[in-house]
Amino acid sequence: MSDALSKDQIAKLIADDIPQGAFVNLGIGQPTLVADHLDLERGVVLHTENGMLGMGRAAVGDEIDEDLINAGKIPVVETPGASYFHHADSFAMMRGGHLDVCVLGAFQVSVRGDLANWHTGAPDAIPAVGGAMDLAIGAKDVLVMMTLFAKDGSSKLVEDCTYPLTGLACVSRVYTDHGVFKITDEGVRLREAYGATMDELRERTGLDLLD
Amino acid sequence: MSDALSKDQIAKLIADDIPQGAFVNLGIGQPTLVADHLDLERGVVLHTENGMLGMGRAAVGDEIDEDLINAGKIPVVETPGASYFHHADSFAMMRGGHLDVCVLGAFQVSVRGDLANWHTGAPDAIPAVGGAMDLAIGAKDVLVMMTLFAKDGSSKLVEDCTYPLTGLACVSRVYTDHGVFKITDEGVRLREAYGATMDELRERTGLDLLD
Amino acid sequence: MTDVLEADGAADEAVADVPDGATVLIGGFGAAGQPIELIDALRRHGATDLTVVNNNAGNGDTGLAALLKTGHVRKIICSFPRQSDSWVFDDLYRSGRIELEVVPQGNLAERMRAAGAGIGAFFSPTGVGTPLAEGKEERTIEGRDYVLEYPIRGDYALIKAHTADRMGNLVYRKTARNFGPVMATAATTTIAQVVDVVETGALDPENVVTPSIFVDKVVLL
Amino acid sequence: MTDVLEADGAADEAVADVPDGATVLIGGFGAAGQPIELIDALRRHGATDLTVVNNNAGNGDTGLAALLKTGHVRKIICSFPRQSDSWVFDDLYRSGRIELEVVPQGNLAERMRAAGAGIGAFFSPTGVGTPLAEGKEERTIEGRDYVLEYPIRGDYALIKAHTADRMGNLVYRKTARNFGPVMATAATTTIAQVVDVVETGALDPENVVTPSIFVDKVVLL
Repeated sequence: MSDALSKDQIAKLIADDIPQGAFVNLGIGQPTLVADHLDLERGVVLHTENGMLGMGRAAVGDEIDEDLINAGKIPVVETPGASYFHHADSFAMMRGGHLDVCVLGAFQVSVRGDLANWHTGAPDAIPAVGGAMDLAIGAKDVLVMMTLFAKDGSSKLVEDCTYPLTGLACVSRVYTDHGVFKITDEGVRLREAYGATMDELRERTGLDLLD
Repeated sequence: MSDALSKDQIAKLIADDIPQGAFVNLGIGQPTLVADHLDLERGVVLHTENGMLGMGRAAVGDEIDEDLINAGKIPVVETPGASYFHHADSFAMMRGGHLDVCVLGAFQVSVRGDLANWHTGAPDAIPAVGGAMDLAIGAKDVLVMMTLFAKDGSSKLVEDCTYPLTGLACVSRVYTDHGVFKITDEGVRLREAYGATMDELRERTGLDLLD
Repeated sequence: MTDVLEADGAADEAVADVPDGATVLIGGFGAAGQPIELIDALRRHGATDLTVVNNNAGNGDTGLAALLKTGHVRKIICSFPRQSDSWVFDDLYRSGRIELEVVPQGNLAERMRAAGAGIGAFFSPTGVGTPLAEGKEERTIEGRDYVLEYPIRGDYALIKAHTADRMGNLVYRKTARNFGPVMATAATTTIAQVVDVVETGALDPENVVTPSIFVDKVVLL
Repeated sequence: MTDVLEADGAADEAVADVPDGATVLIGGFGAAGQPIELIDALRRHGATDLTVVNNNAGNGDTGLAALLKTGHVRKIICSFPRQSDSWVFDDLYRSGRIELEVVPQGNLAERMRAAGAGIGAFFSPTGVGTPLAEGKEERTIEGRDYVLEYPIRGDYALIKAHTADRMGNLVYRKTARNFGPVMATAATTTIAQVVDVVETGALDPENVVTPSIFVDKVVLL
């Protein structure tokens, strides 16, 4: 049995599944690690929802320009063939289904692909959604990158989300430290397990995972 | 009593009512005559709905460029400070009420400012609307330029339009060879008569014109 | 990923997979921005039962008019079919051989924009109280009347731009821009004919009008 | 007609007529495109009972945060109020001294676009089935679910562009473009601060991002 995957290994796995030439949005946080494994000069084109296609890596030193940032407000560089556009055009691009892939973090994903990633549901939390709901419905393939289990050991892949929803039936694949899961009409199919057996994952998630 | 106005005189009258700095769309046909009386270099800015602000006069000789035409498909020139944009942005500009003035021709205008200018209602006519309905609702002031009477002598300023409508309650002033009419909540007010007395106009239009 | 086609017959190659029954958005306003070589290629290709979306319904005997004349266009959606030289369309229409949907020009543009932007439907201020709103849902919002309009999606868009880079970013020229940028967003497959192709990086990112994500094939003519 | 204000105190002069109770759209995403001098001028101006529309709800103690701290903002409409350094807003919100409407970022942009484009309302794919759609009209169109969203109009828009010409045409710089072009269309009065003013005719008409029709005042800073 292989080991459970590190964040970086999950990111590599996702990057390997993204076809050359794809237009991709990487959500804030862990999904940005995927960029380290993509060819941003000639292959994959990154979209950042604050108004750019062709986003490059994080800027360093003299490259830092406060007018050139990504959705996480990190300074970045531009790649050849980049373009800038305003927010309404940028979100129209997302909402119109033009992005090939979007990679998002999650608190929970349901077996039907419902996504919860914007709000813990804590009664005193100040709600803040940003572009999460637009991203959830805004790509041909919405991939989730997360640990399979929460700190309390509970599965984040669930029958029904208990956290407030970000989008309904929007996730197509879930990449975790313990396995890659495909959301299908028949149910959740485990593509590969890491650091656990299929049966162990069935038991710990409490889900009828398909082979 | 002054003479009835020529088309060119009507155009001059309209131009004189357009304030410096206004953004203006001139409809196809007679309204284009208004441009001859406007200062397009430093004063009024013309919009053409096929995607330009800062349209200039008709192009002549070597200036003719098939990529630079107005909504009537006539080659034009560009003025300093011009800008180009696509059709959705152009019509958003109109429909959002950003134009100050639009000047249109008409078959009929009703006393409530309803406009009929796109379709004769003839049963065998092929319907064609273009931007007429967008222009009708697309400016702060919609001015109509027309002869007051049709060839058969009937008034084109009417109680109710009998031609198919272009827009409801959208016209603010009607400029004709025989007078300038303001559409108000109280009724149609004659601003000035040409080549006819107020009483003659009341009789020939059959309308209770206000003084 | 955008294919750049430059060889002889590139226009024919670009449209070779347009199936019968497709909805094809065709750019241009008058001659400006009309992708005439792509239209000619589509005519030669011979797909039938097409729905065509264009501002007009063809002029003279060339371009869109020639395509209509083949009888391969089942329906046209446009704002202004009747022109002094639209005899091909006029004849087809009067003899009942083509279906016509007349749409106010702003609704035409906005309905394609909605298709490209994932909008399900929108309340438009244009056409209220007119014959073109008959049978459509109306609603008064904050004292103003609107009519509900639905997206117009294309299977293909054939457009003309001025310059493309090798990634498929496009810039246009003057009023030839017209419907191109909107149609590019509204079609599953967008084919742009251009007069110039430059290396990736040669277009200023600030000035790109149609980002490469909306462009599937570039045909250099 | 666009006024170009260049003298000392131009920012203060530009916002001097913002009345109490106004809705003010404020551009920027992070520091990029934030019209900080106009925000400061609005704070000094002292209009009260404001509704502010911005992507966020202020950072640190400057700019929008400083404006909020005056207590003159009754309500904020934004997509992402909670940030590591949004303590001014957090405190106002938790103590019930500011009203919050959280809007998904794409709906925020599209609702302002709708205001500028004369759209009465639109069916959005974003937010369906989530707490942010509660109480809103939903509809299924061609098998997809949508929620009905209404325009957000501003009395004023305060934005930051890079260069203006003397007519008020604007170009932006990189991702600082963000909400500026949309907000410019959605407000009755748009005030743009810029770092450069050039003569009319010096901007290429192909590259103008915000045409002068949307700009009422330019403030050179």
